[in-house]
Order: sequence, then structure tokens, then C-alpha cells
Amino acid sequence: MSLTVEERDELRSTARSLCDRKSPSERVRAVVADPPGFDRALWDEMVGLGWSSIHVPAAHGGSDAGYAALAVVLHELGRAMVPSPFLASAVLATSALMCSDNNALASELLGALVAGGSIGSVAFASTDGTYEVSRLTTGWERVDATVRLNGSSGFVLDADVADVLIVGACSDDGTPAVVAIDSASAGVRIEPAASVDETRRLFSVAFTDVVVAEERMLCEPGARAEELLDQILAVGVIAAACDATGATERMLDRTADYAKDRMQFGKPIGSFQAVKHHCANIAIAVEASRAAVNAAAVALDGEPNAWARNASVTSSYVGPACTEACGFGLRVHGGIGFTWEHDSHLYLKRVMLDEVMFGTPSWHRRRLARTVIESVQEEELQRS
Amino acid sequence: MSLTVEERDELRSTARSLCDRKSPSERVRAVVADPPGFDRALWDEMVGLGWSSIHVPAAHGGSDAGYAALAVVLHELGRAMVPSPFLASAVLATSALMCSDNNALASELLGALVAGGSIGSVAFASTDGTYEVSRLTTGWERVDATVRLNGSSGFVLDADVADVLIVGACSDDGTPAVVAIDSASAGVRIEPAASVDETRRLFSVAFTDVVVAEERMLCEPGARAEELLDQILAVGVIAAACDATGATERMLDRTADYAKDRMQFGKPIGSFQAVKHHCANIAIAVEASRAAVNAAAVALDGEPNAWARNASVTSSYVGPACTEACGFGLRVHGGIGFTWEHDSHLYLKRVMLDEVMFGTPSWHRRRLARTVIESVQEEELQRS
Amino acid sequence: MVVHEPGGNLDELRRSVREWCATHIPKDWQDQQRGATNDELVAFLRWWGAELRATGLLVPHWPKEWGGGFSIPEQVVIAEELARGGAPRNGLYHVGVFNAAPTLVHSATPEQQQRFLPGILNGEVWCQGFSEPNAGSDLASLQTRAVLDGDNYVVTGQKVWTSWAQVADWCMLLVRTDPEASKHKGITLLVVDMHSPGIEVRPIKQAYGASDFNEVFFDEVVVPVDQRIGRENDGWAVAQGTLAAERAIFILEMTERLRLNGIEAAVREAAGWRLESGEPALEDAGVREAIAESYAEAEVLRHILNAMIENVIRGVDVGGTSAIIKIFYAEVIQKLMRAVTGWQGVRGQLDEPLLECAGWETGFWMNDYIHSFGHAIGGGTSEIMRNVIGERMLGLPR
Amino acid sequence: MVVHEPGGNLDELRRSVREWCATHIPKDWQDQQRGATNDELVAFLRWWGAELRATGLLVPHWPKEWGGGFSIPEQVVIAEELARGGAPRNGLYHVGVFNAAPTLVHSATPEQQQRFLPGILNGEVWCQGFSEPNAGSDLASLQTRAVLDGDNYVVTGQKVWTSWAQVADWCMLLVRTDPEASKHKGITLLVVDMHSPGIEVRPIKQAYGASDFNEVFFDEVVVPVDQRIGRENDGWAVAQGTLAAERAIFILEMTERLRLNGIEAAVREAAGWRLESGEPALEDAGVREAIAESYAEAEVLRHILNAMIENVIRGVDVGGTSAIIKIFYAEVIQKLMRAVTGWQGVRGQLDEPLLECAGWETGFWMNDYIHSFGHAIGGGTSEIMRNVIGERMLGLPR
Repeated sequence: MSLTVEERDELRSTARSLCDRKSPSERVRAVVADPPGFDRALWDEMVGLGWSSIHVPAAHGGSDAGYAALAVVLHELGRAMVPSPFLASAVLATSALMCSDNNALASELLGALVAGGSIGSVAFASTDGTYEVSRLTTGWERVDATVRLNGSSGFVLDADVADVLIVGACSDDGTPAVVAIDSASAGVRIEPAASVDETRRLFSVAFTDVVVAEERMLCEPGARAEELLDQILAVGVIAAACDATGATERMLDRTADYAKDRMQFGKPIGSFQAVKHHCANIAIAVEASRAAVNAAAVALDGEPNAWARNASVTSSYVGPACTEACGFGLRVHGGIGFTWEHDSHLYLKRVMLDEVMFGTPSWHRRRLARTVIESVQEEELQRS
Repeated sequence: MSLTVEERDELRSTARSLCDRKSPSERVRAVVADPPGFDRALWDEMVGLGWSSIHVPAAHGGSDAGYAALAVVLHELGRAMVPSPFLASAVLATSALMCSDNNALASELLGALVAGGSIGSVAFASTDGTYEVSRLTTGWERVDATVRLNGSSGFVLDADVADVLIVGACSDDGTPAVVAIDSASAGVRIEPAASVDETRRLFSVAFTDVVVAEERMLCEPGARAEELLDQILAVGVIAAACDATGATERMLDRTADYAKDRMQFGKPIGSFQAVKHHCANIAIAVEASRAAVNAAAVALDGEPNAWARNASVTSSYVGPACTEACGFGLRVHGGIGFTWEHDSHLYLKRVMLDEVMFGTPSWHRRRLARTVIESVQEEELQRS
Repeated sequence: MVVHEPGGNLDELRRSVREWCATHIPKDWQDQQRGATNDELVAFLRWWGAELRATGLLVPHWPKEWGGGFSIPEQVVIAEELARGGAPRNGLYHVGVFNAAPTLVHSATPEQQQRFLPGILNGEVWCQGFSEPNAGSDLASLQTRAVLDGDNYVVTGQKVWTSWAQVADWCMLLVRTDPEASKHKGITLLVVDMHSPGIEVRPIKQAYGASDFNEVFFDEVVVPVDQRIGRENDGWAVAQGTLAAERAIFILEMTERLRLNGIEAAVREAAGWRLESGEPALEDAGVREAIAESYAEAEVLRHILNAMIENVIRGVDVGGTSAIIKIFYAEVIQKLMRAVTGWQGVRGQLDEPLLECAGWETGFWMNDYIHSFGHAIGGGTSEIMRNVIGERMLGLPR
Repeated sequence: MVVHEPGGNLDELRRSVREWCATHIPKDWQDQQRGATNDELVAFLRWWGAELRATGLLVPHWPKEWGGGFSIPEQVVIAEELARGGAPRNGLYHVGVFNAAPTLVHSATPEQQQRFLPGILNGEVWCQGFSEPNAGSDLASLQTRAVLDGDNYVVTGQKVWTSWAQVADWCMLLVRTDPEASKHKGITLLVVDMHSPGIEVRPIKQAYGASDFNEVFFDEVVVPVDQRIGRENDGWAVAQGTLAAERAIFILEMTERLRLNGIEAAVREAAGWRLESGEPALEDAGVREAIAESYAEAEVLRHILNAMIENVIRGVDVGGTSAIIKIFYAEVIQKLMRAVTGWQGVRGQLDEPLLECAGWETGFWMNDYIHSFGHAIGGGTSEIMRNVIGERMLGLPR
């Protein structure tokens, strides 16, 4: 049951107002300076408002408002650069479970995530930061009736506060699997891996003979597991692009405001065409990114076959556009924009992490090229 | 014996003045409309002034002023978009003979080229327009004591008026050779292949059992022939870049003039920062290209080992920079710049042909990458 | 026979249009039209316009009473299917169908609508006399004068960049009626019979070889007062009033042509080609990334257009988005053309006969590249569009 | 011991400097300095400055009488070899050696030269007080006031973006001495003792983490009249008079660092890395093209610099070229940093300790990318530089 335009506007304005009050940039800076690096009370409030389960079907206790609604929340969290386990838990872990074939497991874990008693995250990147299943650096094998994990995963969001970790692993013979584990399991070691973007919390997770029951697999190993990992990845790409769009929109607002206020040569600098056109270019990036991520989010509520393609389209455009836009936003602010005190670099660093967190635009373009070229060739075959 | 700075300035001003008088753009448009597509009287005058042999050693009757002097002439010919066999004959054919190991042949043919009684050209591209020796589409074989050519070459400049053709060919076993033939030889067929740039004259040349004496080889077949072809290519790349720089410089002058004269909103459009910055960007491209081609031309007078690297550096920067600059020059002219009557498109088309005539920037970058990466790796080896 | 009535099921409409395209678009029209003379081109476009009219697809966006009546979602379907089917472009009737008609529907009297709209539907050609030699980016400084003389305006002046003026029946003409007023005031919109005495049309050849542009000279041309659209001195507002939705749907068709035909053509071009190194172009990472990047940009453009059309339906102001779309479209197209000419190398620089009625989708990439500059210049330069975004959308000072 | 006297053979100079670099630059200085505190950094840079001074390479571009005397071609060789040898950057003394000294040589009295130049050579640190919070791009609108009181100026105001003010001994300060005059007039250049009472320095942390910038507050700071450089109210011209050659040679050193060390670092980065697809990065066409493109751009920048240096020697005006070089340098560096962070993917987003004394050559590419924005902003934004090119070089109207 998707939201009407009015309901979406309403959600946006509620979210913005909460973020404005609870997460102005001074607060963000203060929060990231000390452990745990995010505002637990704000996170609890977000859970309480139902944001973290806004796209979850009613059967699992969610609001059933679809990914289009989730996109609105993500945009606003990006706008305010909120540090929180939202992406890890509400987006990645929750989506993984929603896509899972293991209904019992999904019900159990989604229940806890939706109620907010539990935080989740997904470990599905290699230690090199790649999502190609064949290059995963966490392995699995069957030992008796259990699954055993060994190896490590990189770039796991908020792993230190996650209760449940969903792990993508690949066996020696190249068969992928996806399992849910308790992060407190024996053999799990979590190490921080700080990112340049201080509003995000990355970790590497090492697994040494971690024993998991077979029933904790989200789906059959093999092709279906690969598909599931691809689905989580697609959700991640689109979610990160929503975040980047929100941050860039805020950068646009602040840049335009600065251009109206800052006087040089007796005029507001925004009256100079060079500055005006930089601002216009940022506005183009924001409008285009917003249209792209909204369309991609709406499509997440529909046919999963198109997820990967839409994710790659989104990655190809949104990441580079937002990075370039925030760079110009910083430049329009001049020396002030180049200081640590000013928020320009925070926006820029956040969108740059968003851009590559779930695969580089170049990798996504190459994936997309495969699809596009194949479909042209099929069309040709049909015609001939 | 290279020119002093003052002599170079003098040469530039003589050349510019001649081109201004004899080859204004109306004249260029008239000349290309009818056969032979260039101004024979002007070409004779250029030969008479010694331009076509300005870089040829005195021993062969040239001025011995080096490639740095030739670059000045090429720049001015590009500035005025002069249609002429200069690039084919004075640059490519002459340079091929200057690099040749066959002194008797070089003496004989250079003598005729320098005196102006003869026009030369070089056929060393495949019908696809590639210069990779292994992909040449003209083959050669030894039959008795002669060389026999079969196949065809593409993108041969001014072949219809060339008396002598220097041909790059590759045998079935992959051995390259370079031979000079009389273009009137039996079995040579020359077909026009008009380019979008109307100021240039391209042809394809087909060879059917063309018989050439062994003595007409410029060098030993094999590695040395490949090296020689690479040398001709390097000269071609740098010469085309000189031409593009000249054309872009003229585009800059015309664009800046237009921006000063054209009034909109009650002001010269050059006072608007958007236009001013487009002009500044064109100026950057021109200044950088000029520095690049001058340095590359000076280096042609020195160590041939660096020719290929310098050519690829030149191609990587100058072609794309001049194309982009001329495109912005056209845009600054608005609707007028988009008409056939205005010269903007002529400059743009000329520099676009210059950009790819001797290999695309992308191909040259890949060649350059090989050199750069190898030299880094060697340096590392040395250090370790 | 009309292919489909308005108001039915969207999927059925799509099927009908697709089927009609498959059976009515001549497979070889591009080959036939390559290198065509101007007369052949005009004849072909008149024939194609008649085909569309007969099927009810010439003016889907018009009000039902005048021969249209398709909803915006239906118009989107029709535009998408014409693009997908590789239909010839409808350049000859573009001004009449997409610019003049919406302005007439919006601002003309019922009598004027009755007089002009059926003509447009029946194949009369319109042109648009806005720009002048000294009024380009600064359009409001136009100087063509109209003086009221009894029941007529007498028009004297010069227009430029007037597409299809050489065959047009009517001209939507902006003239200055009050030289004393500030420059945006004092402008009036007239409909001028292009067969009137005193009009001289001189063709302008464009940088890429086509000659559909013209200069138009008006020497005391008599225009009856009842051919004035809107009030006197209110022409600037009337001309700006052309609805955004029509423009968005037109660009949507162009975007679909890019996303489907343009990308497909680029893939085919690459598939038939080896890079200089000998590597098949279609296996090269750089070529593949360029194709994917352009495809993604075309998709994003489609999303912007759809969002804009949604906003139009909701009655939200979309002025800034229009400017964004114009810039985005120009840049996406130019980037693709440049990428393909880039990997074609010197072979791509060989001349080929023009295929004028295909816009930029001619498969003659170098020409299409030169053509693409027109998008950054005509109808408001990208620089002026960036001013619009900065000032109207972001509120930056002039 | 001085490594080489001026006026000798160029090849021998090159050999000497290369050998000195090989034996005197600590192999592990980057590792040692990574994550250094500000005090450690300053100590290291003082040590390095002393090393250069002892070898005669600190001020090769100064007049012979003051400890330099190398010809421009010799300076080029020294700059190239310091770059090639991977020398630490000499940031701490940059203002003194490259900005203050040339200005003093050009515009100061013999007494002033005698007083200040030996100090610079001997390790006194200088800073430059030009920009103010409300005078950035519009530098000439600066408001820091100096009022003459007997034999002293009394200075009150605020400067910003003042590198190394926290450890500086002297400041080249632009002040307003005539508030009635038009804004470029009425400015005077003073040398201020940074240990004077009334000066407060507050560090500004930069976007990439370093803290060498400062705000400097002047509260009735007394500056003797004999520390004025040039005439009163002529400070704008005096400050602009800094010779172009020194700047060109400094950027030449930076360009050599880019062409040699920067590209080498990028190749090493790629050599140790696989793309997400698993392909070795160094075998990827896109990565290879990006490396070659940056290499070519650095080469071209070197050619522009050499051409400019030739023109300086010939006495040709190079004002426009200076602006071109500033833009070109900023863009080349940013493009390379962006390319490398691009293929590094998410791994490149991990935080690492700063290596401040290496400028942008730290091997921490994401940081170097953020750092690279400084080049487009500091010392005249790229936008202001484009104005300079348009107006001074092309004669376009303001």
C-alpha cells in the first residue's frame, strides 16, 4: 500500500522537522566525537515513529508503505547527515530478510528489528570492498548439520551495535550462501575501520569457525543466494543514492543562501554568473538525482527483475553528480568552505562514501552495459 | 641549425601575412568547391618560399631550420585553414625520406620534393584508419628481385596530386616494409573519400600487383620499418596538433572579437561572466596546446627515441582540448555560429579531423600508458 | 482509421500503437531519405503527417473537440511507442502542433481557434517568428514593428532562425506595438499569413548541412487585427504561456528515441567495429562504460520528465524544471555523439549524405555531433537556461 | 658544504643535486611524519630547511649577494631534482623564500633588505596577511587599518587564511592607510613583527584535517614606519610586484612532483590493486588511460611553465599565463586524485593518518582529493583567474 503524494509530503515534513531539531550539524559533530558515534535516543525515536519499518509488510509489523516511503526518510537522514544504524539495520538487514525465502527466520528476526529491540547489519563485501560473489573473503562449509564460517568481511556498517549480522559467504567451490548470525556468537571479531566520512561507522568482521544452524540460511545456497545478495546490493545502492541526494540538496540550499548573503565587489556573489551557474549546476544534479532515486525506489516496490538494472542506472548517474555538485558547493563558499568548521566537507565526504559504498559507478556501468547490450542484441534477433 | 626566437617570430609574421592575403576564409570556401580542391598557385608560392623544405637538411637543398620552424608554418596554415598538400608532401613524405636509411632514394626524391617539381604523400593507414602495423591492409611480397604490393590503404592525404607515394605495407608473415612508388605505376587506383572537413582531401589507394624495385625500400623490412612508420606517425600527430592549435587560436581571436562587439541586454556579451569564462577556457586550451606542440616540435629535432612518447602526450591533450575549445567558440557565437556561412563549423571540423587523423587520443593514451608504466616499473627495479 | 480512441486501457493503446508502427512505418525510410532534396523531404514529411493524422496520432495532446483528447499518461504511451517504432520525426508540423496550437487553445478567441486549429490538423505548416538578428538571448529587445492602421497592423522588420518559413502557411509573429514601453511590455503576438505580399524568405544553411532555417523579411505586411492573439502589448505573456506539458511530452518522445534508438545505434556501431588496437569495440571497457553512462543519463532524463509531467498534472510550477530538462537533454545527446565519434576515429570523419528528417538519429555520427550544438543554442542557450535556474528556481539576484 | 656553485655546467649541477638528494633525504621521512603533531611537523620542516640552507638549495633564485645567484635554467634543474628525489616540501619557509624575499628584493630599501633577507635565509618564518573575512576574491576591499602615529603605524583589524602565522616571526601585511581613496589606492604594505603585543593568532582547521591556516587579530599593534615596504598607499602595486619567475619555478617543482612522484604513486596504487571485477587495475584500459591522461597533462603543464620562464627571461609580460597555470595546475591535480579515488572504491574512503608536510602527495588519495579543492580557492579562485584571463589577456570588457 503505497503512500499518496500528500502522505509522502507529510512524511517528508515530519522527518525534516525532527532532523532539524534533533540533528543539526553541531549535534552531528558532537555525536560522532564520542562512542558509540550516533545518537541512541534519536535512533530509538526513529524506530518508535515507525521509520525503520516503514517499508515492511504489515504481516511483519511494518507500515507497508513501500520503498518509496523509505526513500523519503533516507533523503532526510542524508540531508541532516544523521549518524545512525538506519542504513545498516532498517534498510540492508530488513530488506535482506524481506527478500529471504526462509519465512520462519524472516518472521523471527524482522519482528525484533521492527520492534526496535534489535539492530541488524549485513556483511556482504569482501575485505577489498568488492561485492562480486566470487571474490567474497568469508567462506562457508557444511560441517555435520551446521554451517561453519571462516574468513572476514569488510565495510560492515554499524557492526559493533548490531545484534544480528546477515553474512554473505562463498564456499571453496564457489557456491554462495546467506546466513543470519548472532553477532555475539563465538568466533566473531569486530574491528572498527574508520571512514573519512565521520558520520558513518564502518567495521571489518572476522569469522573464526563460527557455527550457524542450517535453519539460519536466508535461502538455498547457490544461484538463489547470489540473487539475494544482488537484491540487497540493489537496495543498498538506491538507499545510498537517496542519502546522497538529500545531502546534496542541503548543500544546494546552503550554497544558494551563501551566494545571496556573501558580498564581494559590492554585490551578492550569487549575482555573478560564474557563481550563479555553479549553483544552477548543483540544482540540476539535485533535481535529476531526486527524480532518479524516486523512480528507482518506486520500482523496488515492483518487479525485482529490474532492481539490478535500476541500481546500476542510479549508481552511474547519482553518485558522480552529487560528488561533483558538493565539490562546487564547497568551492562557492570559498575559503570558508575549505575549513573544518564549515559543513561543506562533511556533505562532500558523505556523498563520496555514498557513491562507492555499494560498488563504484564504473563497476555498475560495466554491469549495466552487459544488460543494455544484451537487450539490444535480443531486440535485433527478434526483428531478424 | 635552429631558428632564433626573433627568426621564428619573423617567419610567423610572414606566413600569417601571406595566408591573410591569399587564403581568407571566402577564398578557402571557393577553392574547396572545385577541383583540385586547393590553390595550386598558393602551394607553388609556399614551395617557392621554402616552407615545404624548411626542416630539410641543407644537404638535400632545404633550409635546415628544423621542425620547430616547420611547426610555425603548420600553425599558420591551420589558422587560415589553408587547403594544400603541405601536410601530405612537406611533412609526411618529406619526413619519411629524412628518416629513411636509403640515402640514394632519399636524395633523389627529396631533391624533387624540395624543388617543388614533385608532390608526395604517405599511405600508411589501413582502410579502417588504423596505424597498427599488424592491421595494415596493404600487403607486400618479394617476387624475384622486386617487391609486389596488393591491397589498399585508407585516409591518404592528397593522393590524387601526389607524384610519389610512400607506402607502409605488411607481409602475410607480419613483416612490415616501407616503399616509395610512382603514383602513376600500373595497378594503383586512387578513389576520393571526402571528409566532413572540406578543407582536407582524403583518398583511398588500392594496389593490384604493383611492382616496385627493391631499391625503392626506405629501410630494411621488419623492426626498422615498423620504427620508421612510427616515426612518420609521430611527425603526423605533432603536425596535426600544430594545425589544430593554429585553427583554435583563430577561433579564440574571432570569439573574443565577437564577444566584444555583440550586444545583448545593453552590454557586450563578453562582459557576461559565462561568456568571459568560455573565452578564458578557450585561451587556456590555446596556450597549453601551443606550449605542447612547440615543445614536441623542438624535440623532433632531437632524439628520435622520444618521438612516440611526445606524440602520444600531444595527442592526449591537444586534440580533445582544441575540439572542446572550438565547440565553445561556436556556442559563444550563438545562432550565427551554427550557420554554414559562419566559419565556426569549419574550424571545429578541421580540428576534429586533426584530432583523430593519426590515431585517436584514446589509442595514444593507451600507448603512452605502456611507456609510463614501464618506466615507473624500471625506476622501481633500479631502486630495489 | 483511427488506431485507438482516447480513454481506453493504456496497455491496449500501447499494443495498438505498436502494431500500427510496425505495419505503417516504412522499413527503409531512412535509406530512402538519405541525401534527399528539400522538396523530397517536405513531400515525405507531409505524407508522414497525413499518416499520423489518419491514425489520430498527430495531435493526441489537443483538446478532444479539436481532434485530440488523450490523457497525459496516454500521450506518454503514444510518444514512447512512436519512438520505439523508429517513426520519422514530425519536424514540419512541430511548430503548428506543439507551439501554435497550445497557444491558440490557451489564449485565442473561439473564432480564432475555429479558424486556425482545423488547418493545423489538416496539414497547414506553421512557423515561429520570435528571434531577430539583434534579439537572440535578449529576445525581449525585438524590434520588428507593427503599426495599427484601421483594421490592420502593418508589419515591418526582420526575423531569423525561422524553421520551415520557406513552406509555411502561417507565422506566429512577435512584434513591437509600443516602442515607448519597457522592453517586455509593448510586444504583441500576431498570426501572419505567410502568403501575404511583402514577405521575403531567405534560407540559412546550418553548420551540419541542413537548410530548414530562414531569415524572414517583412516589408509593410498587412495583418488584420482579428489575427492578433490576446491583447495588444500582451504578447510576451501570451507567447510564454505555451503549456509546459506539451513540451515535456515532446522531449519525452525525443528521450525515448535516445534511450532506445540512440543507444541501440551506438551498440550496433560498436558491434561492427574494431578499435585501432584490433580489439572489438563492443568488448572494450571504455566503450561499454560510455554506452552505459549515456543509457543511464537517458533513463534519468526520462525520470525527470515523468516527475515534471506528474507535477504538471498536480498543477505545480515547473518553470525551473523546463530549463533543467533543456540543458540535460542537450548535454546527454552531445556526450553520446562525442563518445561514438571518439571511438570511430578517422573513419567517422568521412562525409555521408544527410538524413535530415531524422533529427540527430541519422547514424552519421559526426554530423549528429555538429547538429547537437543546436540544442545548446536554440530556444534559449544553456547559459540563459542556467540564469533561469539560478534566478527563478533558487532566487539568486540578477 | 654547498652542493654546487652557481654558474657551472648544468649536467654537473643536476648530478650533484641528484646525488645529494639520494644521500640526504631520509628514505622513511613520509612514514615518520605520518600522523605527526603540529610541533613535530614544524620541527621537521625547520630541520629540512636547515639541510637545504647548508647545501645552498634553500634560495637558489635569490640574488647572489644574498645567498642565491643560480640562473633560471639552473633553478629549473634544482627544482626538478628536488622533485625527482622525493624531497619533503618546504612549506614552512615558502612565504619567506618565495613571496617575501622577491618583494623585498624588488621594492625594499637596501637597509630593509639587509635587515630581513639574512633572517629569512637563517630560518625565520614569514606569513602573509592579505585576505580578510570580507576581502577574499575582492581582496582590494580589505579593511585592516593602519594609522600613522609619529614614527609608527598603529594597526587594527583581522586577517584570515594566514598560513603558519602560529609560528611566524614576521608578517607581510596589507593595511589600509587611506580610507578615503578608491579601493586599490590607499593600501600599504608593512612588515610586522609577529611577536609584537596586540597580535592574537587562532588556528583554523582545514577541510582535509591540517591546521596550518590561521585567523590573525591585530589590536593596536605598533609597527615602526621603517618597516613599510615601498611608498605609503602604494602597497597594492608593491604586493603585485612579486616576480612571476619565482612563482613559475615553484609551480615547476610542484609539476615535476606530479609528473614523477604523483604518477608513480598512482601506478603503484593501481599495481597493488584489483578492480571489483577481479581484474588487475593496472591492466584495465580505463585506469591506464586515466594515468596516461594525467601524465600528459602534467607534461603539458611543464611545457607551459617552460614557455613562461623563457618569456620571463625575454621580458615578455606573462600575467595571463600565470592565471592559466594556476587553473591548469588545480585541475590536473584534482583530476588525478579523483581518478585514483574512483578506482579505489570504498577502500579509498578509509581514514588514515595525515601526512601534512607532503602537500597533496601523501598517498592518502581521498585526503589529497579534498586537499585539491584548496588550489581552486586559495590565492585567487579559478573563477577570478578566468576573469583575469578574459579581461587582461583577451581584452574583454568588465
